[in-house]
Amino acid sequence: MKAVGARLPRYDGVGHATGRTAFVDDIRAHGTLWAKALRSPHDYATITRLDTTAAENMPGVRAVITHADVPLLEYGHLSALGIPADEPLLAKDEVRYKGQPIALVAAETTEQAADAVAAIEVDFAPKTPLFDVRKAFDADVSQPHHWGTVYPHFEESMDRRQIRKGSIEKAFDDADKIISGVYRPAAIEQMPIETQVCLSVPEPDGRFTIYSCTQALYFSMGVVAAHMQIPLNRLKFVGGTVGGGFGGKVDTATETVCTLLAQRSGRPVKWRWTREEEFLCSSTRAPWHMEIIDAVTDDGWILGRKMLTLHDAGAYARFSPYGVTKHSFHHTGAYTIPNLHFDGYVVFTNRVPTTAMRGYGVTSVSFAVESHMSRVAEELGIDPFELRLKNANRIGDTSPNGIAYTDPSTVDVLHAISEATGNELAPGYAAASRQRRAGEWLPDHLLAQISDTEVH
Amino acid sequence: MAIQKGHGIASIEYPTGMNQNGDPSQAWIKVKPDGRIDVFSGTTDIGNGSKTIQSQIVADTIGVPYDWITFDNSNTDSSPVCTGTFASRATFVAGKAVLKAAQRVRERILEVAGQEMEISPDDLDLDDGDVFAKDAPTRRMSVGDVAAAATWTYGELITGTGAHLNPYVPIVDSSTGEVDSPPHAAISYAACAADVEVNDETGEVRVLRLIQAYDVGRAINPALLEGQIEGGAMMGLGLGVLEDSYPYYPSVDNRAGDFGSYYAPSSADLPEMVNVIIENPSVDGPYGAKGIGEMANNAQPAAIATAVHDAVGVWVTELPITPERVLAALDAKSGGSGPRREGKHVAYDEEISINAVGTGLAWRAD
Amino acid sequence: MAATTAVLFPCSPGEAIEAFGDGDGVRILAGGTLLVPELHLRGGAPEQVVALSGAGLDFVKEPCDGEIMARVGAMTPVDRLCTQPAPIGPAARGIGDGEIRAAATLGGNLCAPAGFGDLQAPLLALDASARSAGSDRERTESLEDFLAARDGRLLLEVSYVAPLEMGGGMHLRTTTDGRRVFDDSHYSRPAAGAFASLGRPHAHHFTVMSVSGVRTVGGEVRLAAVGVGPVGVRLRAAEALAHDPEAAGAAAAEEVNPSDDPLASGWYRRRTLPSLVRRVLSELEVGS
Amino acid sequence: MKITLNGADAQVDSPPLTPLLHVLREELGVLSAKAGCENGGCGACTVLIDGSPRRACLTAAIAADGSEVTTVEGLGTPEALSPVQKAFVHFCAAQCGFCTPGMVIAATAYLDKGGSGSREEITEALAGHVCRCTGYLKIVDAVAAAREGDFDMSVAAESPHTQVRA
Repeated sequence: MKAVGARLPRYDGVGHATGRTAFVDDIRAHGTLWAKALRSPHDYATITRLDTTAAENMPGVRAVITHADVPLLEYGHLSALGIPADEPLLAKDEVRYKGQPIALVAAETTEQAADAVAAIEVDFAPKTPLFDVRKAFDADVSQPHHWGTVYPHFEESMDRRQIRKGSIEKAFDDADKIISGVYRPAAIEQMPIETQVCLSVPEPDGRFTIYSCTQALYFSMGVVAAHMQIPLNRLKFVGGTVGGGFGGKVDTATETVCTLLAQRSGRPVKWRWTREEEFLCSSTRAPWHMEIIDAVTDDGWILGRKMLTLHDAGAYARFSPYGVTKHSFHHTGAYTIPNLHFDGYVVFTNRVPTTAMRGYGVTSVSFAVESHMSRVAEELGIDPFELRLKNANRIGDTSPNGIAYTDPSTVDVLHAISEATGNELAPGYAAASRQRRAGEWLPDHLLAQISDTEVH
Repeated sequence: MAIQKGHGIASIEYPTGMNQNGDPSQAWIKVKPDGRIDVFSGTTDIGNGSKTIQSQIVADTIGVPYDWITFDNSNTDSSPVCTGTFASRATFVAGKAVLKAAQRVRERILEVAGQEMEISPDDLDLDDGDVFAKDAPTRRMSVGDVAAAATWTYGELITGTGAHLNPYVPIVDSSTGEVDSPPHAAISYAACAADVEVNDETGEVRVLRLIQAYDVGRAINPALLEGQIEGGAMMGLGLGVLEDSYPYYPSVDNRAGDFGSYYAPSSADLPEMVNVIIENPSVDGPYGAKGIGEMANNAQPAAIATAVHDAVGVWVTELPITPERVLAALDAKSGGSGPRREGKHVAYDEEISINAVGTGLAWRAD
Repeated sequence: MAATTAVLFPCSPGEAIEAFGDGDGVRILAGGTLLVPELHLRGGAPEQVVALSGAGLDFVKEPCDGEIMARVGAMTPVDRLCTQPAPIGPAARGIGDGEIRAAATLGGNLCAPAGFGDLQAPLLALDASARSAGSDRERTESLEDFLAARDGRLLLEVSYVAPLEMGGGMHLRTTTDGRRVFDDSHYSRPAAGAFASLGRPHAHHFTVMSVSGVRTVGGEVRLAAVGVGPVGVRLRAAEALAHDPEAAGAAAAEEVNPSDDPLASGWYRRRTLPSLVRRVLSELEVGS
Repeated sequence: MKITLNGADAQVDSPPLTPLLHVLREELGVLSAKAGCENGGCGACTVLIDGSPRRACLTAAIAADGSEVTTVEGLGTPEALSPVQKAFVHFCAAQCGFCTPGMVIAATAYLDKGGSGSREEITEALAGHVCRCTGYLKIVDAVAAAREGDFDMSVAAESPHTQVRA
């Protein structure tokens, strides 16, 4: 029997069903200490005093760390992509979201760790937070980030991700109707059933064995090595079996602090987030604000799209500029639109930083574009399948950033859904295909966008 | 009170691998003295099935039974670089890394077998754990014997490494967003149809059925693929009608800190599901596969929003489509509000637009 | 979960009352669904915990001959109430999932913080009494007063005039001086009960809002709701207009002051409360 | 305190109000029950106490004193899977596997109680157990089929919900 294409049970299915699969929380290391975090109770505040002396002298406490104990406090996880660092591992002069970690304690028991966290002396001077991305451009608005209200480091120091294609003005002029809508999908939790957890074990040879729930072993190893300013061979990441991720476990939220605590105490340190921390302090999927204005013809061609995207990044950039770039590349959805004017901003607010989640950058687009397509269909009185089939990406059509589609299947999946739902397409639409546009499928306004390169 | 039924569709696309690429995966494989295969990959299995899928690719690429494979992704001492499990890249990018490593192992097995059998490796084939002469299939030797010969006769370790990297694609023009080569691997496509019922007195929405079609390129393992589709559908349902980290967004008040107050989808929400899998092999994916893990929650929210509109005649464009948003929209509609129509302009949702709230951005609807 | 906490195991209601004393520094371990995670996650260290599992408070006494009162012990697990007639049964079935219902108790539910008291409304609609112990020893009062006081007493049992379908009851009773008299209390016996709640089928999130209703033999209608405030409330303005469901619903919305929480806004609760009131009245077959 | 854990006597020395989940994991080293929320909300820690499914995170150690506690380790072993475990493997009803032990316990209890195996009953029985990966469909299918027993464990079950097109 060939393996590829076969319905094989999971490699680790028996382990899962018998409860034998070892997740990070199931690893046992003798003498393990438990970590707890002091987190910001404020959405936005200056830290005016931070004193851990009393906490260090509490019973059972073996290590306390703050920003001063991190060799490289700020490390840009995507610096290779030109996204500079902005987020301290532990808050230093200010806190920018409720739940932001300020200090970590490692103690013999979780109760002792919690008691010591309560004994950390910290004072704040609250500042005015910003929560509404739509106010980010107002003149007198509170600045949630040292870069301002929007991320300013796209290529050539642009403050937005921009797409321009064709002529949006001509599209609007030529349109029979111009239809606008606003789309705002919510932040949701990645919500893996295994919360963020790490166990870092100091080894006698000076290395650290880091049991991690990361979705990306090497990526997280690089993050820890950078913060600690040590070479990769001082670290051994153990993982690969993760109790659900969905994007939230790319943040490397626990590994560095556990290892710093392990280094300081000489003992294994485990930090397992409570579900409440997972809900309230872990990064979420970003909330998005999208405005679409489509220039359309009465017979259902989309001539042009003007789009504004405000991505609510929360308090720090994390992967948001990456997400908005990806978003921009897909802002036409599964359709070919020849005239585009897109502006996408990464907006900072004083909420938990947002991060990757399943469909990152595009889930928002899919909701906005598809809701808008349904609306356009209704406004024009056109069958929703027909509107979609007409504008569907076809071989040789070009993407927002000018790349020819080589094997687009929008027509195929629409046909499949039509059939599965018992919908009957008009003959011309039933005969539509993915092949290069020609005849009635190639109106004049689509001529210029077509790639003349050979595509397969 | 009346329960109203509605139907809606959506059609989406999603790229495989990191946007703009630049995300390597590496693997290496060694052969034990009895021919059993040890695969070392830096991939993580977050439930998506990386271990299974990549083992299947290795088994067929080398030409040995699936149960000969052990798969070790447990640590960074033994396993090489993998950028990670995200961006729908585990099957495609990491899958290509193990595929390339497996091709090298296969080549090396054939070379050693050629020495033992005194046949040119070019004239040998390998399938189901046996090496055999292409033109004389009865002349054969098990991979176990080949590995034993390598170990005990030739003093060799049969091994192979593989890596896959689509190089980083820079944006060549920051004002237009143009790039000059594809900024991702294959694109996957999907469509979804949703049937809902809406209680027009309480605004409660129940998703009754999700029919979904996916072009997956090639289903390496249809059972695990279904797991991605069905799990993604439930997450999309949550995104569509249930979940919200900030129930009073943009306020941060009243966040849910436990499962008791966060509307997570439960088995009680399970709708009828129909999965249609379309195999349209991608030219460069392993065995034609594409990645669909990420896109699996992208199509449902819009299909559901459209179905809600079909049921009760209101558009809810803020997710999730909560009972109170539906009721508020129904109230607004009965109060006569709707899109503003002027000339050829049809403007929906002006009350939630940036123009209604902020003052600083000169971004106009028309 | 401090090792220093003393755990007492009273073996009778009397011992429980004794152990509880005036309640100062005492926490009750009933089903554990609230106390155990609280102590574990919040690290509380009460001086003393009284575990009621053996205290003889787990009982459902339906009325037998000569009785018209039903009595339910505070330690009765919620799942034993699932088969009770409406409004108790359906309210109980809406709590958590089967595993939670098997552990959680009536007393725990009634005394729980806001968001948990699903059983308050049906028992308020049944005009139940609460017997409790505390600083002034034993006391029996209306459940409504008990809930309003929230003064940290040990709930022992609730009692209510049993719905007709639970049987029992008589129309004559013997007074203290030996006379047998006609007892008109049967006019307050529930002849019908009804329950309506908001919310999709759920098992791991809390009830958003529910309304319980009772119609007595004498035609009186009692309505109560949970999810419109920190504890369940009687909807007296709605009751007064029960013959006119539209008006009753509107009155209910006027007499409550629900607030926002993660599950729903106060606006939404007020907006939909009339629907639930109408549903309950319709099920009770009162009004037009 | 003493419990019978998966058929063997076990001494419990944790403080009496310690959650049973903590006793199992940190004192007795039985690791299948997972700390998904420790607040009763997810069901990842469900175990059988005297045959009935209970959240181990909500159960005080003292409340389990003298009880028979069964975790998923006690239902079957990799060599001798229980019917529900077989079904979970065969139907690919586990993905990341973190909710799986609690699901298997709840499903076992449901079937042992004589559940009919209807979709409505199963979703009701499992509705307090959160799974983020599977979308529940394969879990429901696995539980519905578990009593049928003898599966070919070298392949996964066909899905009645899927159509494949070239």
